[in-house]
Amino acid sequence: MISYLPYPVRIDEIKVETEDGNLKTFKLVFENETQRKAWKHVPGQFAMLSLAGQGEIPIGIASSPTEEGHLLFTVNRAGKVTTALHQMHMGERMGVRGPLGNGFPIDTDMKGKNIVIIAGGFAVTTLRATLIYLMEHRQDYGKITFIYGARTPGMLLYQNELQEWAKRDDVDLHITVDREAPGWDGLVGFVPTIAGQVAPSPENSVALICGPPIMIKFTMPPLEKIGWTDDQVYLSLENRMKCGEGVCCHCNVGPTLVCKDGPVFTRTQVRKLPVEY
Amino acid sequence: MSKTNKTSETNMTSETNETDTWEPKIIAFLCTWCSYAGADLAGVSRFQYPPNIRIVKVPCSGRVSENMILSALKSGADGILVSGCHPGDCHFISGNMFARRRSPLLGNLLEFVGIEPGRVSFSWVSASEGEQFAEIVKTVTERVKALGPATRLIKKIDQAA
Amino acid sequence: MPTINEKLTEEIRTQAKALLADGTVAAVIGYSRGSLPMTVKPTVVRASEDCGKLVWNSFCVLNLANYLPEVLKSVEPPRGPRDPKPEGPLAKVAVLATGCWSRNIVVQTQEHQVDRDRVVVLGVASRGMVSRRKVEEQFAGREILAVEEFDHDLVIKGADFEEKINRWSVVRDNCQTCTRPDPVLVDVRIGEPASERKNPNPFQQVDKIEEKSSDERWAWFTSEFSTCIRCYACRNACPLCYCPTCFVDDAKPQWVGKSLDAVDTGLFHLLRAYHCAGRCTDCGACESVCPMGINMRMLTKKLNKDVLNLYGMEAGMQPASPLPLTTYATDDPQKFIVTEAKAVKEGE
Amino acid sequence: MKVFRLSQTELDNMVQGWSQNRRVYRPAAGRQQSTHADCAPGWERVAASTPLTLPPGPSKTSVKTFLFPQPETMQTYTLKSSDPDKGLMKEPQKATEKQIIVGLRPCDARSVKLNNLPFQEDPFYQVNLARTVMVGFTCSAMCATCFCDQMGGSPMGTEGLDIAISQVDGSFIAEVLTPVGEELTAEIRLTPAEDSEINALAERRKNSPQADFAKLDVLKGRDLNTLYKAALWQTLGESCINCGACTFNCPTCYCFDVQDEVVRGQGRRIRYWDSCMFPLYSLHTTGHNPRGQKMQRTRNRFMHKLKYFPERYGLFSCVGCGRCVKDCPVNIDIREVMSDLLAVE
Repeated sequence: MISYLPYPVRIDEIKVETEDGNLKTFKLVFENETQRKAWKHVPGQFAMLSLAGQGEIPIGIASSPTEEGHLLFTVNRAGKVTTALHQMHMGERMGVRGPLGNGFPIDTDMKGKNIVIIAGGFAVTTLRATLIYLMEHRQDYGKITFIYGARTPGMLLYQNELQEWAKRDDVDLHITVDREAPGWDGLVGFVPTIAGQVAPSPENSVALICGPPIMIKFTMPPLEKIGWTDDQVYLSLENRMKCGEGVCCHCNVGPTLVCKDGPVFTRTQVRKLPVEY
Repeated sequence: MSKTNKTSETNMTSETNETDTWEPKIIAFLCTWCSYAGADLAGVSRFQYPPNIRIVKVPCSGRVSENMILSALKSGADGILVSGCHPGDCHFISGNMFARRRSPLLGNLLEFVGIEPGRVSFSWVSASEGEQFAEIVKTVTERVKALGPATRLIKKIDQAA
Repeated sequence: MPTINEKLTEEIRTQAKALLADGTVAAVIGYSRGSLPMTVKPTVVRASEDCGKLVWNSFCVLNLANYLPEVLKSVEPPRGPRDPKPEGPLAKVAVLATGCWSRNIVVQTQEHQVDRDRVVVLGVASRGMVSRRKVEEQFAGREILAVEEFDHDLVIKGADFEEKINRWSVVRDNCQTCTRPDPVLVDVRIGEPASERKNPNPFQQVDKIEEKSSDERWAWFTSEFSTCIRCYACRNACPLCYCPTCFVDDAKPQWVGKSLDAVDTGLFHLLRAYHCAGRCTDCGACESVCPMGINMRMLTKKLNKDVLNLYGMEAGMQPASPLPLTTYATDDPQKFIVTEAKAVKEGE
Repeated sequence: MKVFRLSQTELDNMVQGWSQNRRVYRPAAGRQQSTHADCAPGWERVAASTPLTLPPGPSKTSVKTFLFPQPETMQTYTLKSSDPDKGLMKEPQKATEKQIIVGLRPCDARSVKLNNLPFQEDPFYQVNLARTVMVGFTCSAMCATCFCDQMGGSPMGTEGLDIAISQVDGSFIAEVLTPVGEELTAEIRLTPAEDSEINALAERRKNSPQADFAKLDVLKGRDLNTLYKAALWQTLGESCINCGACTFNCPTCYCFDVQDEVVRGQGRRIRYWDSCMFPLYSLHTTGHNPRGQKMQRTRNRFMHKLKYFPERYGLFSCVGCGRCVKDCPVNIDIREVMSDLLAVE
């Protein structure tokens, strides 16, 4: 039986991620020990963040299952609930319901393959979870390529971690910003351009792409040119959601329910759907 | 300024009102240029007026929409007072004139569906009329007191259901 | 001998065909036959050969002005939200309009929702539209399978009955009290013009409620709106309701709750009616489309009465002057205004 | 299975007997003046001395209101700072009291089964389902707007009912179909029906319109994208005014929205009916709306009923009660939509 009751959690840490202050990462700890232990998720899944008096919002889980004891959510301030969430303080109570959705195929299709992760803007959250998971289980996967772009250096999420990952030699990291910026000596250019330059080999590989629709649209042609097929590419859809359990119908894209059948789909699956996302 | 004091806060949150200790809660939408300044002057000049009003500062009485008035009633206000500049004195030239035009339509409509006359009042108070502001608040408070606690159009939610 | 409505139907088809054929208009908004007795389908005809499906009868209760802004947009060349308006005149749309609908077009023009130059009004004098609900109530418990319409009678047919009833007796309340059946805008006249009807007191139903005590009025209000299912058919059928985001859909702040709470339902109807103040032409579409049979028109009618009595205005009758609530006079009534200490309300 | 014969008086007495110590609801007779606090529009609590006669066809509003109430409180909480439980979501006590619904038609009874497919794992629906007893009336004839037979039901069907009552020349035959139904009839002394009466009923059932899937099942095999791109949606969407009259009166429309309501520090999270006809239904916070046009929303409703739902659950999400046909302000007729869809090349 579904339970719509959120688990009570407390905000343990709030980190402002970007220079415009619109993105904050919330570290949530469970109030209840049994619930903490029972929580199991897969990178790519999402959860409903619940604020009493405000509502619930579906947000991708930014922490990897390997980071035990807490959950991370990076939230952009946009609507009613996220605005209220941004005004909350450390130690305050909120709720989490989940984990929901299918997540990336870390144990099936991705296992033993080279992984290419392409992220744009704040869609990087669940990919951060994935990357950390992959690094913790490094021997199970082949080469890892991580391409991540933001508008400006200040808009990059998880900057401390990016620096740490850059030091590792088992991850091929490409961080880019849209325009030249003072103090930035890394890559400059849009994600599709960088993806074209990096040109990851499609051989025994899987790509996970998350970002604004326009980025995904332009990232595909350079990949296709070097032989990537739709089956190898995983995308994460989003739609307005209410229940998150495949009941309320809000997130339907044709017969598919993003919350239950997704949010992760192969590009082949997405192509078959009507464009209602 | 008559901000919500301790007693009135408990009043706002208490579910039931004892009739003998009941004090009306009146939401006053005051225009920032005249009536709010008038209320300020009343305070500075120490004119006494009933502590039943809760002030919401608005840029102009013309800004006060029916949505605001009705959601105040829905949330349990016993009375509403909308106050702006005197006709002709509006900071935005004519905002209060539009407010005046709308006022009888909303007032009549509320009476038409059975809301007691006197729950919703409008007034003109200029920045120099501290005493008049105190008097108007007295009049409005007395009128709402005479009507008793509001029972209509108040949203209640059933916790048990 | 064809009935009046049959003749009008014929004329509508001919005129629509001519307008579409010579390219005067790109679309005609009218009605086609419904699938059930006493129903019609609002239809947009874009090709002259399709004009044969247009009909006119006593069951055209929905206000066609409701479709006008959208259809006007649909005949424009497609453009993005930031693209400039295309050069040159845009395609026109013809719309059938009776007295009240034409007044709605006037209001839409005043509110810049509709460009009058792009509208060809096919003006038809209304003989009063029949309330399907009134007929069904007369035949409660019996299923109506067909309704034949004559000039002054309706013949109601069921599996085992056939009865003739007077047409006017089942005409909608708003049509019965209407004084202006003839359109105020006519570009192409359909049928004969109608003269103004005499009605000493079009607000009789409102007066009846006003006479009640405050408690009785509250009882009336709560009971009348208790069966609302919040389907918003009244709002969506209204040509005045074109806000991109309605106040009920606002989340920040949420003015009105969305479930079937009596207070929320009441507030929705009060605010919806109030938003129509000075703009409502009493076309009765809201009431006609309500699946639950709520008489929400009483609220707008009351506002119409007040606007007329206080400001001497009727929606859509003064195309040149501003709408009642977008203007003011220096001597506007001060009924609810507390002017001084111990103030007594004016008029009490 | 027990079968009884009842006169009109016996039937009324039986129903009123139940109402002594249980909640019994029936379709409201005529236009309602008010609604009960525990009762949705279109239905009323059975009171003494109201004879049970039903007009032909389904009730004004559907039975879903008892299983999927509008609104349903999902959680309650307090926002008072003094309370240590501030912001803690609690599940409300679920009502377990039996409710008896008298006078629903076979189409509505079928809708309960259909809704149970998406709500299979839904705690609220399941609790309500478990406490609801359905005493249905079979239809002697089909209305002009009825098409239950095309959707896989039949006017004399008993699927989903606890007790099925059929009118047979002036008296009633009650078929007790479930243990719950037996429990209800056990407390009253009833006359068992004669074999001849049972046979006559069976004969009538045999001769009544039977579920016929053949025509519509063709739709299941059709390509989704072809149907999705059909030209008919444009015409349909143009006349649709995007109200929720069809969805709210539809027994098988089950979408819901979730909202928080707070009054003076006490809050609750409720779910209530939503309609895919409303622009807000699919609107993203960014302002992007995947179904921003009227036509897309109209299409979604019919595609959901006739294509998406069957793809997921194998059955059409429609019972053919005809309420949407009757209530649509602009006369959009799902039967016409279905035949137009079948004709799509």
